[in-house]
Amino acid sequence: MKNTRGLYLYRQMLRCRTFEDRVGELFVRGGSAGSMLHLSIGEEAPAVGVAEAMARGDRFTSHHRGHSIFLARGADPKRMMAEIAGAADGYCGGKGGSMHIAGMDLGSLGANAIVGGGVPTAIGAALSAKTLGEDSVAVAFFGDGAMQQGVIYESMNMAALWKLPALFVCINNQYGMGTRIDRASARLDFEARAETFGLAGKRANGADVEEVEARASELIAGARRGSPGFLIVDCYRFHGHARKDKSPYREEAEEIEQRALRDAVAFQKRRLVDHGEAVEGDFAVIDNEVAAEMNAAVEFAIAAARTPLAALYTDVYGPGEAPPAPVDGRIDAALAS
Amino acid sequence: MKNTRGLYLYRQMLRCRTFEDRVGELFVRGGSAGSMLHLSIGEEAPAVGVAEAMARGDRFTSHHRGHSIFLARGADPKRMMAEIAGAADGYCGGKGGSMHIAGMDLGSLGANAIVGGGVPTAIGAALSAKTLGEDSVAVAFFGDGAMQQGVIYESMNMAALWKLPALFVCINNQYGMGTRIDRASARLDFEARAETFGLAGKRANGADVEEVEARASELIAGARRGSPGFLIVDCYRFHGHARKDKSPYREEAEEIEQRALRDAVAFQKRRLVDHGEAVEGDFAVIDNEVAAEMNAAVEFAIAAARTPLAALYTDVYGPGEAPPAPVDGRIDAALAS
Amino acid sequence: MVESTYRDALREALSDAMRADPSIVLLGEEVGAYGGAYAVSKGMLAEFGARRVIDTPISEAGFVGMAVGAAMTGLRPVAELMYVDFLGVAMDQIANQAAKIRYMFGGQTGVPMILRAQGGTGRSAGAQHSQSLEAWIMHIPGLRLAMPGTVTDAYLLLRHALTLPDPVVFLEHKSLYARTGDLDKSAPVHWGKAIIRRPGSQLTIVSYSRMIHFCLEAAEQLGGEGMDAEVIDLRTLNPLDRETVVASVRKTGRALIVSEGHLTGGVAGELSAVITEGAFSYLEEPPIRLAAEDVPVPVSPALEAASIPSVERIVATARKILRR
Amino acid sequence: MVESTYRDALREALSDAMRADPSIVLLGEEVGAYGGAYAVSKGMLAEFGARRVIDTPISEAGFVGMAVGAAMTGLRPVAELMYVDFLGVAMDQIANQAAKIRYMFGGQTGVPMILRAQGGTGRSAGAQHSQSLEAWIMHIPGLRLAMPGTVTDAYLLLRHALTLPDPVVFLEHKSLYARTGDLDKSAPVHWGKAIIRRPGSQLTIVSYSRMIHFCLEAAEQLGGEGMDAEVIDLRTLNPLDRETVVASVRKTGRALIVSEGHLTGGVAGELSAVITEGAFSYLEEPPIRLAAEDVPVPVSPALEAASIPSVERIVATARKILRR
Ligand SMILES: Cc1ncc(C[n+]2csc(CCOP(=O)(O)OP(=O)(O)O)c2C)c(N)n1
Ligand SMILES: Cc1ncc(C[n+]2csc(CCOP(=O)(O)OP(=O)(O)O)c2C)c(N)n1
Ligand SMILES: [Mg+2]
Ligand SMILES: [Mg+2]
Repeated sequence: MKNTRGLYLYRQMLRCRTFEDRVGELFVRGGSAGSMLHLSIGEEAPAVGVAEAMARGDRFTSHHRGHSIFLARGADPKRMMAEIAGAADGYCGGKGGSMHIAGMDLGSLGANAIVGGGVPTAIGAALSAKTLGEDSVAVAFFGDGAMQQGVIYESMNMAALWKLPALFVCINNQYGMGTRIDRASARLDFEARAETFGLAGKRANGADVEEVEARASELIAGARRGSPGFLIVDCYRFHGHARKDKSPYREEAEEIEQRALRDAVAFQKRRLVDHGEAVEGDFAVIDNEVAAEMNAAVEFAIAAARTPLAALYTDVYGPGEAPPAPVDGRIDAALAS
Repeated sequence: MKNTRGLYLYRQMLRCRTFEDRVGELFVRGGSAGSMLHLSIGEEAPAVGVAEAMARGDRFTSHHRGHSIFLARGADPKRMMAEIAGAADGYCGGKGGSMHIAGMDLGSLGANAIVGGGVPTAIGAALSAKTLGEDSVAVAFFGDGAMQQGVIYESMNMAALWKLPALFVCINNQYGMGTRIDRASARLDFEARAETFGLAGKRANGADVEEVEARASELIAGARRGSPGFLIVDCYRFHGHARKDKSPYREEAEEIEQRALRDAVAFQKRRLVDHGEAVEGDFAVIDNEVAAEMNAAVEFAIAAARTPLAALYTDVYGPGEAPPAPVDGRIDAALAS
Repeated sequence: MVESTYRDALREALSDAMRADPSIVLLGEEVGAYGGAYAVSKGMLAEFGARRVIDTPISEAGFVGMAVGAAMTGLRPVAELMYVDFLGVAMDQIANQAAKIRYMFGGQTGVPMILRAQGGTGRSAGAQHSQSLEAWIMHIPGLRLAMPGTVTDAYLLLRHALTLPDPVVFLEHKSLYARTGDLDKSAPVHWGKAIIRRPGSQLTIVSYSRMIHFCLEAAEQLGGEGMDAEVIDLRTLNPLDRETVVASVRKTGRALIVSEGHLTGGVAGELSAVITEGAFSYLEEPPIRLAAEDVPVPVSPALEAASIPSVERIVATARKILRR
Repeated sequence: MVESTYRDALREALSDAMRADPSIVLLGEEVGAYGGAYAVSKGMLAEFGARRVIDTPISEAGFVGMAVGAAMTGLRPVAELMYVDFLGVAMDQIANQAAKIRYMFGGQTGVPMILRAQGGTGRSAGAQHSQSLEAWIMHIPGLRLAMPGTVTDAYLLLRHALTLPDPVVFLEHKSLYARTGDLDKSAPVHWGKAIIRRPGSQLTIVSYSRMIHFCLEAAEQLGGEGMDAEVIDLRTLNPLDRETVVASVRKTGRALIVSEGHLTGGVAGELSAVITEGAFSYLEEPPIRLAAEDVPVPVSPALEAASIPSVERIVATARKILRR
């Protein structure tokens, strides 16, 4: 099998999709911390395409549906899965969970459970880069629903006003929970809107990872030169909002049609076959490797050490600072007063 | 003297300007409640032009610089001035002050001291009108600086999405405190931006009250039919941000030039003379009448009864609800326990 | 009297009120087609239509602010914040606008709206979806604050809130929605009055919302051990029924306050002060606060549970207070 | 030791720190060309340039959120909210982001930023520009909270805050800016420790920020009447120096807590609870809370003044506590 870039992109997207599939398995096996698991199946192209357009040292924030993005930026699926399990070996020691996976050494300033909440964080990182003279771009990933949160526009304006090395990436999976985008927004040409805030706006087909990467590369190059950008990537949320949501608010016919139309993994596979870059057997090899990797992640998470109770009080404040006084100790003291 | 519409507009704008001048006098005479007095001199055209385009039963919210707007919608300058004095005879019984004058019977849902804060209030009034089948348009007045508050965009989107009878009026006096608009926003074509949220956007020359009225009338007619609008009116803040601010952050030359360019009162006067609608002597009559009216407002405010201390506890909750327990009474009870 | 879930009781309250009062509208994220993130408004879109059950964009500041304006102009909006944690983005509209408008405007108008939200732990939903932020609201004059713990109260308090002249923040608990209990729609509301859920003579346990059930269970256990605790459910934090709490502590001489909010600066501190002020010379022990740890809510299920009071710790604390 | 205003001391703290630490940047509305709405950063743009003294648009959620991100990536931002009342629009970024990031992310990073704001009454600035919202902040784990009352503390606490690993909310008082006093830059900081501003034996008065001066004046008057009050300035509310407060009340047996925030659900309630918990068997009287009325701040100067504690009422309340 050739080791082409196209195959690499395929593999990365498949890793994302398989990871998410295994998150579902973790849940079914009772291994996840709670059920607020937002799977990014269908959003592999924005994750991998933009991740590939980023350079080492670039930073990003993401949202409640951010697993694929972090994975595409190099995260260890074992530690991600362990975090989703709320285990000690997770990226956040089991205190953050699915919606708050972060990894500073990989430039991940964290996933965020407040819609739009992580966007200014990324722009603040861009401010740091510019102020400190670092060659680092910051990318804010968020969903189409976040386009209705005001803080996004405040952030766009400041990024443009101060010519920050920043990219806004709107992963348009066409839904915010049960609300299709046209029931949430009067106008849908968000890239044009972003232009009126002074950003360079582009749109990419979320079924085509190479197109996403190309558009993201152009915008990131501009951002690096002080012309921040906005990229909207059209995708489809293949499954429910969270693991347990069965999407009764939309037609199955729509789901079938859209999944066929917007499956970036299948699209890339077809392209590779059409271009003669790979044959069916090649995919089987990759599929098996990826499946093994992600199965191992699930087993790792299930076997991982639970977060010790003592961790309850750590990391509220920084190193050297006293931890908060436990409530029971305060009660004992009061009764001794 | 003829009683033309042009003269009426002149008189109304002069009333606004003179009122604000007398607010300054009230302050100098020590009669105002505090010094956070934001004068709208230079913004008479958006106040009078939009007010005239509104109909009885239409509603509005305004901002910290809202005196002229309410006056133009028919407020009693005596009661306005009394409110600015923090006196019992004021519109809000002396509890609101300059930044919170309101008058429900005139459709004034209140001035607001949070930049952008009153905008969704107006859009909510538009929702009421639509839901209840009332023929009432709601207008949100705010400054150019408020264009950087996210809640404005949230409001625009919902107004457009739900086709509410609403008009957004941005009074662009070119400054937010000491920050000229181009230091606050990367792009200044706000009417184009508003279009990308689904509003009908227009711009008017704030020196020309008739132009403002015409644009506002068009947009309000559209709003009444369910096509909400956005109007930006270009003006200049003639004086400092608040009564005591001497604007050291801008050149006097700029002030002189801009005041000459953007004086809607002078512009209207010239127009009337040019069109032969009035002669100098006519203006003297109007000027005297207006001066007398506004002088009386100041004297009224100074002579007005102070708000009684008992009012401290009233109107926290609605009719029939118990007022909050005074602190001193609670202390006495505790010491008797 | 029928059996109902807390969730269904809330829906009944909204539906009964909307049938009776055409000015009531619901608005919020997913309240319509989705039926509410916690299914409280399920089916209501079908009954009341999109004019009265309004799905909003993800714009909390905007739609809460619109509810304020709508409440000033003839509607009685019920705005839903999906999680109380999202107060962070809408607090201006609640605390600076809704709460103050009547006062600032000298009584010219009121803001008869409801802000529904749910809070608390129990789903491993993490630090930004598990908070108990009632203390923020309780501190702001002008805002009523209801926190029903029982099925009947879910109904009664919500219906009564829908008749009040002022903004009511109505906080549900995410771990109570599926709870079942008797629903007595015709019970007297006694808005602003605490209810003694279990009479007792030796210790007063004061709580509200979900913790009431923890307290009742603990009181049962304590009873089995010969300790007689009175359990008071505050039901509303504004109005706050200081009298009932104080009278009970004057009787028992001991108070245990149980809250799922953080200890420091929380509702438990206010209650402690109220008790000491009202029953000082009757107190055998200082009022004791058993509240959430002063740490963000961790996602790990074990840590999450350890961060808030448990039945066991209520029992253990009561034993300590009673020196047993 | 030199004489300085509170305002100038703050500016000195910022300037000295910025000279020593190139990672510090200021950002906020009007902090640059205008010199700050209350002139705290006057002249700093000229010294430090626009790269480090950044005028922002009127976008509090946005720029406070940017400060969070900047603090995670090498800068130490000082974000200024012009009025603490504007927390309403920025609370998510403070309470859900800045406060929780270290914990949620398992200690991988911190958010070493400062949020400066000013609060309180004294200017007839009305209900949306006169609040004292420290209780909101005190309730959220992860946020430090400093409230200097004196000129030297304005300097010391701000400089120390600029060395800490965690977000600090630094609340100034609008009526203190012009106040003059000794500035001793080399005094030990004693961060997190309360200071006994006036020793006394019969009554402990606990306060912070501007109210400290009201309390000291009252204590003087009380002294003249033969009543000996100890006045404790908390200086920071997180960390909260419970030990100093409790030790004092164990000595005096009586406590008066004075706060400009609303009574209900406020800081005074927390302090009352802390005192009762720490000094229960020493208390001759219940700790007494003299705080702002539970009403929005009215604009009328007379009503505004009546809505908060005054020297006269502190004296009167002390007399009552001492049964004189
Ligand atoms: C401020 C805020 N409001 C509401 C929510 C609840 N919520 C979580 S995800 C979501 C939908 C978000 O839609 P979108 O931004 O398109 O992201 P997607 O889920 O489609 O990836 C909502 C409403 C939230 N987490 N934060
Ligand atoms: C949320 C909020 N942020 C900041 C302020 C302080 N402030 C009051 S007016 C003002 C400038 C507003 O500019 P603009 O909207 O253009 O109105 P103008 O004063 O020019 O009429 C600022 C920053 C405020 N009142 N509210
Ligand atoms: Mg989406
Ligand atoms: Mg302006």
